[in-house]
Amino acid sequence: MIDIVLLTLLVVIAIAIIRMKDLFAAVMLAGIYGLLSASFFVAMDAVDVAFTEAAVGAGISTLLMLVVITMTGSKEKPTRHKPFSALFVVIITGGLLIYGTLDMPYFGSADAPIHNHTSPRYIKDSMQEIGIPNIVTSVLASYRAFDTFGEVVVIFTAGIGVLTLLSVARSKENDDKIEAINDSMHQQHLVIRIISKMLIPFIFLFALYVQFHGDFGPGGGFQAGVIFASAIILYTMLFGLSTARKVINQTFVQIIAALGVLLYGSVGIVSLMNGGNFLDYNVLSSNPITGQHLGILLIEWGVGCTVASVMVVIFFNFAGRRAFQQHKKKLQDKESSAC
Amino acid sequence: MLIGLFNDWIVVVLMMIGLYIVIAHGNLIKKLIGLTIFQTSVFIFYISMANVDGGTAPILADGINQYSNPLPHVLILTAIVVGIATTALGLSLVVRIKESYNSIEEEEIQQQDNDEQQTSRKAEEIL
Amino acid sequence: MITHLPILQVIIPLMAAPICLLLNRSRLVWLFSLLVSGLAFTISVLLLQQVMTSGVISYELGGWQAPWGIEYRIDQLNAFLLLIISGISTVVLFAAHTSIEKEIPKDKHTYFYILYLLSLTGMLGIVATGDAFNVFVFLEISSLSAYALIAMGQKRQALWASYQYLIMGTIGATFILIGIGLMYQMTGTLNMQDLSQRLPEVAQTRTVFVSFAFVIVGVCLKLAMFPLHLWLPNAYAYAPSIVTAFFAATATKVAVYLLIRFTFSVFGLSFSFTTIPLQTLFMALGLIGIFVASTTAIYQSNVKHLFAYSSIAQIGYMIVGFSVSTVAGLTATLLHMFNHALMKGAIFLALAAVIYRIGNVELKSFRGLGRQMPLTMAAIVIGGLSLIGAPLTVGFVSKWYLLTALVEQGWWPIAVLILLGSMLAVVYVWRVIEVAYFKEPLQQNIKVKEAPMSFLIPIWTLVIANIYFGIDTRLSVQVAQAAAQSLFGVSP
Amino acid sequence: MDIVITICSGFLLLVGSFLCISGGIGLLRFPDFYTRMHAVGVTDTLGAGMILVGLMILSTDLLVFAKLVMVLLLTLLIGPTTSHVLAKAAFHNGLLPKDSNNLSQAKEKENTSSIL
Repeated sequence: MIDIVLLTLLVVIAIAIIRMKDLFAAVMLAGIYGLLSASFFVAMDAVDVAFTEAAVGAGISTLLMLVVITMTGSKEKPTRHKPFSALFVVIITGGLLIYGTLDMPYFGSADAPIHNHTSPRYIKDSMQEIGIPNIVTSVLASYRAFDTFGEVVVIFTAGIGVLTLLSVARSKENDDKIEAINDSMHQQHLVIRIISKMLIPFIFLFALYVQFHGDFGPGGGFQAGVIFASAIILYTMLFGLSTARKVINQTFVQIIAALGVLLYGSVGIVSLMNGGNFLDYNVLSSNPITGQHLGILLIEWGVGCTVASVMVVIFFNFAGRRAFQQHKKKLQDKESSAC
Repeated sequence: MLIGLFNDWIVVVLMMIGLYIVIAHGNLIKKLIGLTIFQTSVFIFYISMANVDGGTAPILADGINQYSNPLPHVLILTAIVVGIATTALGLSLVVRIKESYNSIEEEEIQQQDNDEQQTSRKAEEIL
Repeated sequence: MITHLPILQVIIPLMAAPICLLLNRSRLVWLFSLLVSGLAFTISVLLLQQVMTSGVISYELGGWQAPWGIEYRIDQLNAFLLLIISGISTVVLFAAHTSIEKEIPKDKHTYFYILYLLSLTGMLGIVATGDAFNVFVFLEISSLSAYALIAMGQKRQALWASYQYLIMGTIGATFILIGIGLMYQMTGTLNMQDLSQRLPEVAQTRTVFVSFAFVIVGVCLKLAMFPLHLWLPNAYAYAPSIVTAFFAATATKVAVYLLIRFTFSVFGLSFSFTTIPLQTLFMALGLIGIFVASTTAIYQSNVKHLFAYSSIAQIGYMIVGFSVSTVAGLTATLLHMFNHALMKGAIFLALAAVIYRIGNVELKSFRGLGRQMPLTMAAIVIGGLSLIGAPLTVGFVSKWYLLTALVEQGWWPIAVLILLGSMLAVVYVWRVIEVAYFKEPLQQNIKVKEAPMSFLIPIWTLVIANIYFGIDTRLSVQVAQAAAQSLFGVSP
Repeated sequence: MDIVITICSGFLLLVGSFLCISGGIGLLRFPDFYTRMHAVGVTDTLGAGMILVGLMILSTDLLVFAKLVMVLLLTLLIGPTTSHVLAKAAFHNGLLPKDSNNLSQAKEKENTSSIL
């Protein structure tokens, strides 16, 4: 029952997003959409996914979009032409999909093929083969570890992509000016600064908890990484980019991102050296179960490091670009007024 | 049939709303929002297929013998990461486009490109 | 180590990418990536040898058995593709250091090589894997790096082209994801081998039909097949020239590979071609694509645009060969993939050299270049002849096989249309040659010299390969035929 | 003993839920931004807090209890802070309460010197 309510709410919000001309509101609604779908995932027993979606869909992506809106302006211009062709495409695609659902196994039916072919082994044997209670972590980090490796590389690619697009060649002079802007902006937020200073250690602690607890409950490297990064991002938003850059050197963060990928890969290489296949953790230790534990622990660290540092790099670059633009605008204003 | 497939149909509607936003709207950020909705709806589709009646979250515990299928969860964890990676890259492109075209509306950008092409054609004719 | 070759093929460039970030010196990173790409090429040669002698190689990642874990499955088709991709990548990378000096700011060189390696990794990963979802993951690695690489172009249009590609590419990838999801829902497995065994049981369901449709449309978006090609010309034209050379030669081949893999191996021949009117549809779209794209190419004033449209037309030939759905037709498609990589690699590298010397590739700037950059222009001429399908070039071989395949089926009209399409290629190639050889040079270009050796070596490597494989067809034809036969389940 | 615990927690849950609903109604019915925010603030801190305390009384596991305490403490910290920041941001950007004749002076004052 609850899933139908949630789905209906999702539809309402999606329609509201279509109609919204104010981008700020649309982004906030998209965040709510993310949060609602996370709730839906909880209702569907996908706690790990819900955790990630809440951190990403409602957290990071909303945040990034908000930063971008401050740079691009938040009004959408009405399109002049009528969207008939779009409607046509959408109706064809949707109709095809509905047609496809007609032969699908019903929702929740236990005799659907997906519940009877590969998944029984994961559920029944993962305890003997891998030895941790959270099956999602077992599948993610061992059975299909290579997908997860790919995922880490995807996020690394995104980080490098954002760096190529947005990084500003930094000079000392530039930094000082950006700092001046930051200081004027961040004078006033005393209350929130104090509260956040109190909270940030807890956020770090929670991130570590999620990192280590991923074997037993929902969580793992990716979620932990996002939470860890969000603490740093919070700090950056409140104390200014230049302060944050003094505390956390961006080059250092980039190196951590690279090291995370390398850590993941070297676990695989070590298992090659020990005579197993790539990412075969059984050969990491004399006891296969210990080997699995060790392997999963290490690769989760790799994931956590890369995700956290890439998120920080992405945010730093967006914020840095923003500061750079503001600085440039100020210079232009000065020039025009001098004329 | 209505109850059994109802969820799937709503999910299809959600996907199509996302796709519609991507195709029909001219604003670059709105397009990215549409893309996120489209992808998130696909995630919802995967997760609802993993559900089993009477199952619980796939974390082994005593006294439970019906679990949801863990594999789609794993796939979607990966897909969510891919989604945020795409969004981040798309947004950084939007920032750069705004810098160089001073607009984030598809029509205006196309207009500027066309104008530029025409002026260069004219220059060619003069040559 | 020899048993681990399939995974090393992908993992070496993958691990090299983050190491590049640590090295962070432009020249050093270049040498390192060149080394890595060369290593990947060596591995692909070894793999091809191994496959040709001892058959399919299966490699279980993490030591988990196939439907539960991820499997790498290398057969003749994969090995052939791996060879094309890593080979072209190495040759193109050779010229990269000189080329990007002028096109990309100094502080972004490291990022360029990282993204280049990641993009290579993505393509190799797509081709090597035997798991449907793993395809999606590596598809995204290659696409994300492609968006960033294209956006590095000098003009602002590069950004817009990259954005459009991002939207189209993501829609395509999401379609593939939906398709894979539906497939998974009906069979409960993601492994391609396993899918091909379990799909026939449920082949009559509407769900499988829709799943097929979504996968094919998604792949065709990536492939830039005719009505879905709109992102390609601008993306190729405004990307840095090295990137264009690399992508034009490899990216679409990977998409064609996916198309072949899904239709032939996963869904199976009988489903793809008898249950669904794919044959007629693709034949029509392929032919329309050839004519529309070739005609558009004729009217381009930018040479990169011109050859980008020509790429779409060449994809049309591959699609026609594919839709014949006989061993001969598929052999023609595979051969054309190999040959097209050689010709487009050569042509776009030559254009990169022109950009290095002149700064743009507008047709008007080509005036008189035939005398000023004789070797570069000669490469474009030979590449162009190959595109047309002149004898003694590789283009002739693949066209010949395509025509034989069509005639074998008795489809004379289509064979005639293919020949007419080649005539259009004559027209657009001639436009470039005419300007380059029969016009006086522009005033500002009078001092232009021949391209440096770092360009000429890779360009002429590819040109010579163009001629060599045009004369000695044993290697390429043998491999292509073996791959096609294994896909049709015919023992050679 | 059991019945006392059940009644206590039930009462707290009821009050909490009532506060949440009233907050929701307030959000819809109140005239301007600041009053609406007040309604939401009540939901955030008091409503959620009551429900959490109610659940705490019910919990038998020490770990669950400790987690609920943590959640309560964090809610008490974050709820008022977000309300404060929201109100401040709105005021800073020139949004005045509906009945704001005598507040325009306060606004000027805020612009000239403000640390909080």
